[in-house]
Order: sequence, then structure tokens, then C-alpha cells
Amino acid sequence: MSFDIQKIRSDFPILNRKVYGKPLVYFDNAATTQKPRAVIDRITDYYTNENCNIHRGVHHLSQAATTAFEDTREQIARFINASKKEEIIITKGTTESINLIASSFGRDILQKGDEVLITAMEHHSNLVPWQMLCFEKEASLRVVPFNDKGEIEMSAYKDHINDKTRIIALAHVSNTLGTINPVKEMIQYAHGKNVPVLIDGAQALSHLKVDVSDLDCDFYCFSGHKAYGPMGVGVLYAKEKHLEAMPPYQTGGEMVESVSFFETTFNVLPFKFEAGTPNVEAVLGMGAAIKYLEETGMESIEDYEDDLLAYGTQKLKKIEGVQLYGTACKKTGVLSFLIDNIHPYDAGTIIDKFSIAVRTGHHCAQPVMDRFGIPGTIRASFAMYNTKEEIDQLVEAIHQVKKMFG
Amino acid sequence: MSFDIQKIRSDFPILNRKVYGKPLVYFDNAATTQKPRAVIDRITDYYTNENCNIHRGVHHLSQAATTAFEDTREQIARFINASKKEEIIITKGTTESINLIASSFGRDILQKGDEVLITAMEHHSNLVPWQMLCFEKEASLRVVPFNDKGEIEMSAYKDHINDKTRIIALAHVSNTLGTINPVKEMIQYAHGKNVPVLIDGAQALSHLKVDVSDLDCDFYCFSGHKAYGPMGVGVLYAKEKHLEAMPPYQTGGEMVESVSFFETTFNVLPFKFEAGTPNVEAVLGMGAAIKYLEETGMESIEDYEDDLLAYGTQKLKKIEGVQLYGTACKKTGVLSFLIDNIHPYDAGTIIDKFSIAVRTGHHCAQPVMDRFGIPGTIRASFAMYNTKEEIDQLVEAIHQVKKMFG
Amino acid sequence: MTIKEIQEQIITEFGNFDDWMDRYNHLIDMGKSCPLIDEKYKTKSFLISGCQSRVWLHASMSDGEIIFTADSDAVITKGIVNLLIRVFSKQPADDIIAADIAFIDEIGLNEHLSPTRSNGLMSMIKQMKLYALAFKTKAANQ
Amino acid sequence: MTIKEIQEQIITEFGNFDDWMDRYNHLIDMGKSCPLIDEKYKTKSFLISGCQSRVWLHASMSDGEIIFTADSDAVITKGIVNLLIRVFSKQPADDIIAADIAFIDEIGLNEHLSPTRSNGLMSMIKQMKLYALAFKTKAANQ
Ligand SMILES: Cc1ncc(COP(=O)(O)O)c(C=O)c1O
Ligand SMILES: Cc1ncc(COP(=O)(O)O)c(C=O)c1O
Repeated sequence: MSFDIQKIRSDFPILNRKVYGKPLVYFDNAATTQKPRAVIDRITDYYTNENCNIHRGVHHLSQAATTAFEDTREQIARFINASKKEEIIITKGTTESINLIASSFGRDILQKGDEVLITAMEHHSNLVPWQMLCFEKEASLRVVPFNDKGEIEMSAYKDHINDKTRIIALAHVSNTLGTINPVKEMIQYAHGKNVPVLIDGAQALSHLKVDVSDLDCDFYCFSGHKAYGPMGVGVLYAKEKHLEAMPPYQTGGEMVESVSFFETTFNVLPFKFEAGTPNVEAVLGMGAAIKYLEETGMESIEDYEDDLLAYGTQKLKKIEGVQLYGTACKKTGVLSFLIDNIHPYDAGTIIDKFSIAVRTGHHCAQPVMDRFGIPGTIRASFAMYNTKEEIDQLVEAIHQVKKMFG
Repeated sequence: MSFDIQKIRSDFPILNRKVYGKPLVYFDNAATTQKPRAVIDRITDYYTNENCNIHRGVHHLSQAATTAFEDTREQIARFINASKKEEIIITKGTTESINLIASSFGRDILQKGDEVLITAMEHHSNLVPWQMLCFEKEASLRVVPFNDKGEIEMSAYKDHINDKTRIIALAHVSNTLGTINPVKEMIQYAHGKNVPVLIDGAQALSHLKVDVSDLDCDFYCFSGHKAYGPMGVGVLYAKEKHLEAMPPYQTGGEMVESVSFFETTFNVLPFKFEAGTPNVEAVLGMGAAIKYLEETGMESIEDYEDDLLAYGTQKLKKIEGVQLYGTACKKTGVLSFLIDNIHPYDAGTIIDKFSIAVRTGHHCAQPVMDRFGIPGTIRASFAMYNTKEEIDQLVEAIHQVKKMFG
Repeated sequence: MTIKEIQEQIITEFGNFDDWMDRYNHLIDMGKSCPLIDEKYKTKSFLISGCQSRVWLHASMSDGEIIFTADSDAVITKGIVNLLIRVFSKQPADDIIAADIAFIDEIGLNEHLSPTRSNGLMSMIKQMKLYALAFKTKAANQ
Repeated sequence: MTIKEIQEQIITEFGNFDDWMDRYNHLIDMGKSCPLIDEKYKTKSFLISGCQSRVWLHASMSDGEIIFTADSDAVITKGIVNLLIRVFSKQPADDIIAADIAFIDEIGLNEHLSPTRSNGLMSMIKQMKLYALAFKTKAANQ
């Protein structure tokens, strides 16, 4: 196999660090992933040799940085198989990408009495912007429920679409349950009813091969920092026809073509949606992360993580009193669970003392917790650098938690 | 003197690089400044040892990163003398800070027939958002002109304020002309008329001691990358009373307190305005930049740059055919000029060949160009690491340009 | 005992433990002891909301001393709540207002008091001092 | 001469210069030569807007060949415009459509053709090829 876990671990400097005197076990990857050396070095190089504001500068540094920036835009387009680089808008993250669409596209198409459809497993970032929009427009937010395993059933989904549905926004992968939604089918059905679909891909990009042309989604959003890239950068992929029709979101800087006090004309795509100095550093860093993902191979990563998930699931199921939330047939490496009646805060505090980083709480998906009637979960989420040995350590820690609170 | 230019130059790794075989002379500092090693190292350290998503995590990495992040917020508050850290909102840059205010505050207070006041020297980022807002609200955008030297006269300013004026937005320092506006006086006068004032401080922070309490401004905006910090981070300072009253801007993630499908309550300040995963890396990097500024001493920097400006002004004035734009009495180190009738693109192309980075064009302030009836200028803008010898090289290059196009 | 003396007592008590596990086991024991607050006060108006664990706090005045009762839904938080009650309850308002809570640091539980921890403990201490201030003001006005 | 031959000629011509300054002096000389476009075409409809320097382009068809005239407000841009006209004007549509413009790279002026340069040159080349395509289609339909 081409997947050499020791080599991969050695690519991530932070895995050498100790917490409370023992090697860090990092299972908080759904919150943010760690960065390979290639990404860190790209940033250092940039500031050491290339730093410059881009676009419109004729001097050497500015030309070189602009070229590197625009080349990365093309690289991103290729990586998710967009048909052209003008469809790649750089944002600061998934949350901003979704807000942009809710504000520019949503405000344009939504009228009083219309409906926006989401699912019950959305992250707050793919829920609150739609809720606010519906509130503003006197439209209704409709919610497709999920079943006990954490799956959206196609029949339930179809039942919620009607001739008032104006846009559907749904997660490719749930951050809390790990569920991989059948988004291709869901998009196809929606398009049959002429409804555009936004996919929140924040939790998908580092785990699955994403192909926006194959999915045929109208919008696809993700964050660099959840896919081994730097913080402060995200992507909004959108079909060109939508971007052309949409009004700009933020204004100022390079997104204008000409300005007088009486009128302003906006720049062409993609610049029309990129107001202010772009985060060149983070875009180049994201380019390095994508290169790293491609070199490692998305399929190898998926296989390896599937294996980790199967192992972890089986181990956790064996522990008496452990209750798993999210047991969909198609899942990424996310294990959300509770131990007996122990409060997640208590469990998390003790697990941390074993140098293991898990997240506890509602994971910005409070409605998921409400659905199960629990205050929160303990969540271990895997990345390509995790190992079965680390899962064993988690199992050990869970036994200790049980002992201490038993 | 405590200002040791050789030491300072050695703190900026990029100054070692060559362009076309000769040492880089970087005079494009108003577009973005270079970064001292302390900032680059802070970023590397962060990703090598500390990287984590912040807030709400109970594990060690998350706690440590959250503390570092919030400590930096306090450091920023101290640096600009805000009264509390809750008044410091982290954004991705000046443009976003201004858009946030135009959208959340402006939309709330502006009615049909009202007026927004700006000046004729604003950057597009402090013009277009207000223009769009006025368009949406059927309000008018009024513009205070500047005189031939590039100064706003207090009498002209006062004449433009009337009982329809709802907000005033103006640059602390002009990015094209270098003019330092008498913002304290201007704010005082506006407050006498009960009009709140936003200051665009993008070009001020790295050159002057900024004291928002002394200025008594309602809003103050700046970008990290123009003050020796990383890209992708900016600040919105706002008085607490405004932040409390304003609706949120972007939604999702940590900015909510509790969420159900029926209602959402928002988090307390400053989190209410920080949707999505914050750019921890860049915030910590900006903290390192501020530390560097404080250690160097804002007064020393100001004195040193004043000296550079005086030297450069005198040298450029001596060259026949060079026309300076922006000769205000109070200026930062910005020299905007044209050479004879030579197009700025032509001049910039040749100056670049001498390894000197200047910016040419309208500098995102087209109305300033219209005011002077020119297509653009050549702009050399100084930072603390520039020297008189570098200015001499620019003068040499200008002579060559004259020769080539003469 | 004064606030200072109680804090010293607690520090001595925790001084007996060699490692974090013993310390936490002790804390958990304290957390498991029966609820410290009357159930009728476990309502929204007495809730101090941290986003992960919740704390309820009630205060009353009796003979010049302030009586605090409290509870939490997480055991570790409850253990610390218990310690804070031991320190602050049945003390004069002035002492509560002036007190610092250095003992939490010294017994190695400071992480739980970080303002970024969002377990409600930081707000609880703030709230206790506010109550003390309020009772003091009220007494002065009578 | 064919497009290819003209390109080779230009490469030889520029091959005589040792350094960038001579190259640019030559370009500037070419840029200074009288306007290449009828003044009446220097209007908005013939403008190709780059944000720093502007280019005006006009095309017409005569005897199966396309005649381009153009101008720019910046001298260096105009010099390159001049070169492009030399290469593409009075050529058959098919040749223009098929041509690549490698010579710009070989004479060391590639930076000016970067799509990020915003001097209008990249758009000019695109526009020239579009004109060729349009004339070809028109001819085929007649
Ligand atoms: C005066 C002024 N305001 C606003 C901006 C916009 O800053 P940013 O691009 O970092 O958002 C700039 C810089 O481009 C500026 O010089
Ligand atoms: C499914 C999902 N959507 C959206 C987000 C928001 O991403 P960000 O915080 O990077 O904007 C997250 C992560 O927090 C997520 O998991």
C-alpha cells in the first residue's frame, strides 16, 4: 500500500509534542486539522521571500504573488473539478461562504411565504444564516429530520420539497454524526423540482473526493483549516450563472471596476465577490495542503480512515455503558458518544488528562442534541495521521472515566 | 537614539532577497508591509506546537490557544487604548470592518432622505459600502472636498454636516496623499451635532500612536497586514453601546448562544460579531507585530519616518518635471507623483527594473485621481525599515525614466 | 473560620495527593455529595450559563452573613462549586468582596476557572461577589 | 510573410540587445511612432480596459486578410501593441486563430502579457482572435 502512516505522521510536526508529559493524541480533527510541514513551510517561505499585495501591481513581487495566487485558484478548481476558476471565490471560511449565499443569492430569490429547506443535522453555520433570512423575508425554514442512526431518508427529504421551496442547504458530511449524505441523489431530485442546492462541505473535503461537476451542486462551501490548510481561508464554489446574477456581498478594494461618487461598476468574476486585500498567505498555504492531499491520494486516505472508523466503532461498542450517536451506513471517521450517565464535561476533563484531545459539548449542532435529548456528546474525530494505537489509548481512558465516576 | 535601522532591517528577512540580481527596495508599504521575523516565527510556532480550534474546547490545546487568542484581544485593546476588550472585534481586514458597520449599524440608523458624509480622499473600501447603503436606503452620500495640497479644511467639513447627517466615515490617513486628517477635532465637532464617526485607520496604525479613547471615535477600523502583521486579520473597534445595540452581521458558529429551529439567541460581546472559526494564527501573528511596534516605540518610528519623508520630498521636488500630489502639512511617508507626461504604467515598469517596488495606478482611490484630472500616480510609501539610500536609488531610477521616455 | 483560613485548610487537604488522579477523585467525591441547593431554585433565574456545564446559585442573608447554595449538572464542576461554597458561604459581605480565590490555583484546578472554559464557574464567582455587594448596599440603605 | 516568419524576424531583431534597457528603449521607440489607429476609433466601444493602461483595437477585413489597428495610452504597452499588429495584421483569419504568441516570451516581455498585469494586452490578443473567428464565420455564412 502506498499509505505509509509513519511517513505521514512524521510530516506533521505537532505530533511530536507532548501534553502533560505524554505524546499528544489529537482526535479533535472535525474542529480543525493539524498542518503538514509543507503547509507551514509554504507560509514561512511566502513571508520570507514573496510577501506582497496582489492584483494591479506592476512590480516584480506583486506580479509573482498574483500569479501564485491565481494559480492556486486554478488548482482549487481542478481539485474539486469546477469547470472554471472564475467559479472559485475565496472567502474566510465555510461560515462566510454560506452567509454570502444567504445574503446575496437568498435575499434575491426569497419572497414572503417561500420556504428554505435544511436538515436536522446542520451545523449552526448552515442553519442560523437561513433562519435569519427567513425571519427577514417572512419565509419559513423547513427541516428534514434524520432517523435514529443519523441518516436522512430520501422519502422524508422528498416529502419536504414542494413548490414553495426556493433553496436547499445541506451538509455533505455531518460534523457531529459523521453521516455522509447522499447529496448527489438529493441534488438531482431537487433540480427536477427546479430548486438550487447549497452543499456545506466543511466536513467532506479532507475525507472524500469531492467533484462539484459530478454532484452538479449550485454552491459548495468549505474551509481550508479543516482540510490541513491554514486558518482564515475558505472557498465558495458557485455556478457561474448564479455568480453573474447575484449582487456583490461586501464592497470595496479590488472588487470594483470603476468608482465615482455617483456610480460604481463591479469587477468581473471572481473578483466581484472578493472585497479587500485577499489572504494571499492562507490561499498559498491551502494550495500546499491540496498538493499534500493529492500526493497522498484521496482514495488511500478514505480507505485508511474507513479502517480506523471500523476499528474504533467496534472497540467502543464493546465498552459497557458507551452509547454511540450516529451509526449511519456511510460515515466518515467521527465517533460521538456518551459514557453511562456521565456528563460530557466530566468525561472530557479526564480524557484530556490522558493527553487525548476530544471535543465535548453540542459541537455547534444543538438541534442534533435536542433530537437525542442529550446535553452534548464526547466526539473523537479522525484524520489521516491517527492510528489504532491511539484509539486503544482512548478506550483505556474511557475505562478510567468509568472507574472514576462509577 | 534608540532607533537602530540596521538592527531593524535585519529583523525583516525579506529585505535580504534580491530582485533582478539586486537587493529589493520595497516602497509599496501602503499596500502591505513586510513582516518581522518575530511575526513569521509566531505563526510557525503556532502551527508547530499549538494549533487548535478555540472556545468551548476543554482539552489542553484548545484551552491554551483560547487563552492566547483572548490575551491578544486584550493586547490590541491596550495598544489602541480601548476601554475594554469586548470592544475589539476580530475581522478579516479593514474592508470587512467597514462593511460590517455599514451593514449592521448603517442599515439600522439610515432612513430615506438621510445623509452619509465621507471625504473625497477615501479608499474605495470606505466609499463603496456607503454608496451601496445610500442607494439601498434612498439616502445621499455627501463628500467633503480637499484642497490642492490634499487637506480637508475644517470649514468645508463643517459646512457639509447638517441635521440629516447620520454618520461620518473618514480616513485617519489617506493612502494616496499621505494626509493625516485632524480626526480628533472632526470627531468632536460631529459629536457636538450628535453624529457618530467611523475612522478608517488602515494607513494610520503602523505610523502613528492611535488612541481611540482620546479620539473618542465611535468606530475605528484597521488591517493587520498593513501594520507588520499577517494577512487575513483586521480589527473593528466600536464603542460598547453601539455593539450592544447593533444586530449581528454574519451568523453561525460561536456567535450564537443557543439555537433551535424556532429561535436563536446570540452570544455576548465580542463573540456576537465573530461568526465562524476565527483566524487564530493571524491574531497571534498580529499580537507579535504589535509587540514589535511597542518595543521599537511608536514615537521613534514616527520620528524616523518623518525624517525619511522630509528627505524624499526634498529630493523629488528637485527633479525637474516631477509633480507631487499630496503636500499636506501633516503627512505620513507617502509620495505620490508623476514624471513629466509619462504614463505611470511606463514609469512603474522601468522603476521595477531597478529592483524598486512602487505602486502605480489609482490606488483604489479613483476620485482622488479625478480630482486632479490624472489617470493615476506613482506611489512610494515608506515603512520603518526604509532608508535614505533607498530613496537615492529611487531618484536615480526616476532620472533614468526621464531619459528613456524623454 | 475566615475565608483565608478555609482556603489554607483546603490547600492542606489537597496537599496530601500526589497526582492529578487522586486530586480529581477527591473532587468527584465532593461533587457526588448530595445537591447543595434547594431543588426549587434550580430554575432559569438562578442559572449561570456556561455552554458546557451549568451552575445554579442561590444567595440569602442571615445574621450579617451571606449563605450561598449551589449545584451543577457536571460532577467536577459541582466539586469545585462545593469548594467555593465552603470558602464563601457564611461569611460577611465585605470579606467576600475583598477575597481572592488563589487556593484554586494552588490546588491545581486553575484550568477550570479560566474565563474561556465556559463551565460557568468564573461567572459563578463574579455572581457571588455581586450578591455580596448587593446585600451590603441593601444593608447600608436600611 | 507568415505569422511564424514575422515572429522569427522580431526575435532576431531583439536578439541584438544585451540588456533589458536596450530592449525597452527599442520598445519605447516603437511605442512612440505615430498612432496606429484612426482617432475616431479611440472611443469606448473600441476600448479594451486594463485598469492601468488602456488599449483601443479596431479590425476590418480586406481581400481575405484581417487588418488590425490599435493604440494605447502607455508607451510600453503601445510598443507591444505595435509588435502584435506587425504579427497579426494582414493575415488570414485561420492563421490568426491558430497562432501562438511565443515570441513575446522569447524576447523577454512575457511579464506584460500576464493575465494579472491588467494592462489590457492579454484581452487584446483574445479580442484579436475573436475578431478573426467572427470574420471567418461571417465569410462562411455568405
Ligand atoms: C485607507 C484604506 N482603507 C481601507 C483599505 C482596505 O484595507 P484591506 O484591503 O486590508 O481591507 C486600505 C488598503 O488597501 C486603505 O489604504
Ligand atoms: C459541517 C460544518 N459546517 C460549517 C462549519 C463552519 O466552518 P468554519 O468555522 O470554518 O467557518 C463547520 C465547522 O465548524 C462544520 O463542521
